[in-house]
Amino acid sequence: MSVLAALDVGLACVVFAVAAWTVFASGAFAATVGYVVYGLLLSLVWIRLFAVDVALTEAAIGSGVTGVLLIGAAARLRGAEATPPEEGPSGSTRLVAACLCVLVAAALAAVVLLLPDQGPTLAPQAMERLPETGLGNPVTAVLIAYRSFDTVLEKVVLVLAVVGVWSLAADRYWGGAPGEARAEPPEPTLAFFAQVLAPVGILVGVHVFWVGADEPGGAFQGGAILAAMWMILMMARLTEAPQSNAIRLRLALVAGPVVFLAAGVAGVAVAGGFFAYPAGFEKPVILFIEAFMVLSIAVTLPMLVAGPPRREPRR
Amino acid sequence: MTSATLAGLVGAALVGLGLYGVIVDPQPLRKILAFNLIGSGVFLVFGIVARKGAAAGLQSDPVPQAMVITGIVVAFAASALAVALTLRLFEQTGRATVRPDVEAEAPGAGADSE
Amino acid sequence: MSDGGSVIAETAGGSLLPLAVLVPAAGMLISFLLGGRRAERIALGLMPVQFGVSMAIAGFVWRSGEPLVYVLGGYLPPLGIALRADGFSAVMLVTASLIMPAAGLYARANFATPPGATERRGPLVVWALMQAVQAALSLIFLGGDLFNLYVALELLTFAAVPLVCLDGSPETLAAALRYLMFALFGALFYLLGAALLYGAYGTLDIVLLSQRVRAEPAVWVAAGLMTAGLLAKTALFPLHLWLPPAHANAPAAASAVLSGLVVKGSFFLIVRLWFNVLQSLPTAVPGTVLAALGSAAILAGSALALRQERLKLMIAYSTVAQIGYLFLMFPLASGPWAPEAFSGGVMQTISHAFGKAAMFLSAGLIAESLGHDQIAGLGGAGRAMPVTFLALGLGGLSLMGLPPSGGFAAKWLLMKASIEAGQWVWALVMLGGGLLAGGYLYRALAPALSGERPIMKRAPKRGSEVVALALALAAVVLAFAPPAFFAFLQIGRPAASVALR
Amino acid sequence: MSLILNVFSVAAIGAGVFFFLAGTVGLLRFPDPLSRLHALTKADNLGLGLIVLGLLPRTESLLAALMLVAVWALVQLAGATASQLVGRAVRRKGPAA
Repeated sequence: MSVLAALDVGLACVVFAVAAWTVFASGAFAATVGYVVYGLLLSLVWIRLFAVDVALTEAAIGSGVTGVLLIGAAARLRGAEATPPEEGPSGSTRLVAACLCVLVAAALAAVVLLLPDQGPTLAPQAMERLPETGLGNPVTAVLIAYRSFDTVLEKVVLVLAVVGVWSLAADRYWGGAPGEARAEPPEPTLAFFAQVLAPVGILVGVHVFWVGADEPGGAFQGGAILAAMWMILMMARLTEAPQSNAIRLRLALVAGPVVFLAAGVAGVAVAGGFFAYPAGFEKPVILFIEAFMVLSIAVTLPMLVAGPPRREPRR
Repeated sequence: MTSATLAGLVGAALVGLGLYGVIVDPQPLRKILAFNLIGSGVFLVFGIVARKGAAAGLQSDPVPQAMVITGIVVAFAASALAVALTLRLFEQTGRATVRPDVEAEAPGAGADSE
Repeated sequence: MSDGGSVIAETAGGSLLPLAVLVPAAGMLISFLLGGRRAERIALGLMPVQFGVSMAIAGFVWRSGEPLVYVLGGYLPPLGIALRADGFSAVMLVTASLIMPAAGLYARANFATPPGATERRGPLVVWALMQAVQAALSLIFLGGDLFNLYVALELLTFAAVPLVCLDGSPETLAAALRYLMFALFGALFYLLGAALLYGAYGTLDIVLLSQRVRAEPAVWVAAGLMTAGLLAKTALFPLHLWLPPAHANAPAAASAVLSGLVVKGSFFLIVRLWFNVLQSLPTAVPGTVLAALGSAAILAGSALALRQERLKLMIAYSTVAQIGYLFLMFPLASGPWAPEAFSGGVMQTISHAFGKAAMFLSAGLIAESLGHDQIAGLGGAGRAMPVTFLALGLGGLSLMGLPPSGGFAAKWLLMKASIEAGQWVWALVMLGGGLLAGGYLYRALAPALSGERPIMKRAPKRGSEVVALALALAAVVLAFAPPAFFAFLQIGRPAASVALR
Repeated sequence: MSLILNVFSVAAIGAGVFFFLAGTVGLLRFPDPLSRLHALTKADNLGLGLIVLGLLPRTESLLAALMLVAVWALVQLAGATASQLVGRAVRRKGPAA
């Protein structure tokens, strides 16, 4: 037990040290790499908190996909690296900011220490109603049944984010594909890697989604893995990024929230209320909705990483 | 001190650290990183709340866990939008900063664009 | 009122509540899917539906005299999520469902897609995001769960930020990025407070929390974090820096929505937080702090508005000032004058929404017609485009608090309450703010009415002028709100506990 | 039997951890990118391999054991690809990069 405690303390220190590195490192690129490491370490903390679903999400999205996004941005911003020193705030501003931040952190730490060891919980209620959802994983039940309204709106947020990112395109590129057209040939090593990895990754992604009904995993984590596979295929240029005006792309982007919304409204007719599931058919309906959510996540995340359209549309 | 409380203290420290980065660092990309630090600190606070709600045979209250999963996805979407804005700004101006004194007072601005 | 008892499952008309969110959300998704001209048709076609749903909700609240409740999926809080509509929610819903179509009709002039044309960037983004703003606002007004409201806040951010930088110029991009940063800060701190509340009480349902919350350290820290976050999103002084460039450089229709409605969303949540969730806390000190910041906002915002050279920036700074008035209701929240103060605050919220939307639309018309919006170059423009300037002036009445206007009714109620409460200083601030508002409006309007002949690029569009004027008239008509309207605003206001303080 | 397996697990995992440690030290201390890569791939390859080997006797099902081996194989694949790409970038831009 004490070994574990020592490991916990060590992990906490390393997490904090790497986080400090991302704030204080001199180069933006180095800081970004530090952030990716930080995200992976953080998923270990989540495992120590017995939140495996969160650990998977943090590793796949918080560290993985976000990492690709930020490293790509850092690489493109390298020209802006040399920020003149006078742009930074003055020493006194830094001091005031530091005091403020220490104050906030201290207040928060005090509250954390004051929280009772056995806190209030909804775990019993969540377990009590778990059988009627037909699911075995209570986290999935919260996401897709008890608090499905949060989840469906969060899917809408993802679609909005795509609209927002695309809105930054130049007018002439609207409808075109994201990413610049590149002339150099694809990297053979990367292409080989993608060819070998993608089938395995797709299998893993579908597996993580499928077991998510009863074990740690689910639509977000599985979808993120599928998204990563698509991103690798695009990076290896085995497949082209789709045009942003392609109806099939848009269909895939909105399928998750639209099917979820439609099922929620259909609940009025078949189950007596918005977002209620018909008795006896809960699990198949939930898996049906989740399948579309996986599709949408798998398409949305790469589109958000790819950025606004940067090529003229082919008509 | 339990490992949950420890994680909570790390969360508190991360919020402070991230807030410092957000206020002090002039580069938007570094600010985005710092926002993500605050975000993960907030999620860790949810995490200890979940862990302290272990009951009914569960090691951790599933409701805050689900909220964190939702939060991580939203945080990614926010990062994506912020990165896209930063890159577009950099493309157009060759610099990337959101200094408050660079006021938007371009001549002729204000008319609707098409 | 559901204060005393446990959670109510559903009231008559409750099933309208999810519709108010789902209709615009589905509209946004379908608009994005189909794209082009169909996006515009869907957006405009659903606006009357939204108005109908909002009016029906208001009707049910009116008839029952009680808040409407709907529990989603049959999962009662604390496990599940409830939506609730009280008088304030209903009024805000109706306000939003009136201003959105006005902005939509105005936007049609600039963002129409001709038949047969391929999809263009501006129109698709505008029509999709306008519906998203509507969905986010509906959820904010109806949400009964603090985490669900976090999702609503993020929804609002993602809908509003891209509207700011629609023209893609560097200054709007910088403004949008700064807006996004403040919004992210706000949402994260709000979420952090919610985490602490869940840790202390095991629920995020507003009614359940309001029964359980006690004055203890975790609650104070949570309240401080959430309020700070929401203030950043509401742009209360000194966290207002992002607002003027963002609101002043967006397309006029978007500015009207951003300034009139979007900042009211996070303000609404501050009211929810302090009047509902934290109703059992002593509010004298935090209320005074909020009102002091509000006073500073009134004076600083008005003074800055006086110094602006561009009309749209002046109007944006006046938003900073008018937001300040909203916070004067907080120190007056307990005592016999509380209903008056609450009505005044709500009245200020809606009259500013109408008045400011009218002013931004007018300013947009002026900028289009003259090719610029420099105040120094407005000479004689009032004669060339009288309807536009009439809308601008009538909207301005509310800012100054002159009768007849909703702004007058609001400031009168707030002033009465603060005098009854013996808190004179707020009344003085309001008088000063009104004088300053008169100053900056005079500075813009007086030269416009001179005999100069302005150089007009083109005449303002008649339809757009009518829209702006209708909004301005709505702000005026609010002055004649009957007592029954104020009684309606009080429905669901947790008054029972106020007497305990 | 279980004692032998436990000793085997501890020994294999201990050796794996040692390789990770050595690889990390190499990553930090070696002078140029190529030798750093060398250190890193040792950690990936041998370190992770030994840890997986040590964990194999402790798995509850054949599927779990297969998954562990798959993790190792995928890391091999990713590590080899990444080293190739980094190596090529070094050659293109010169060792100073």
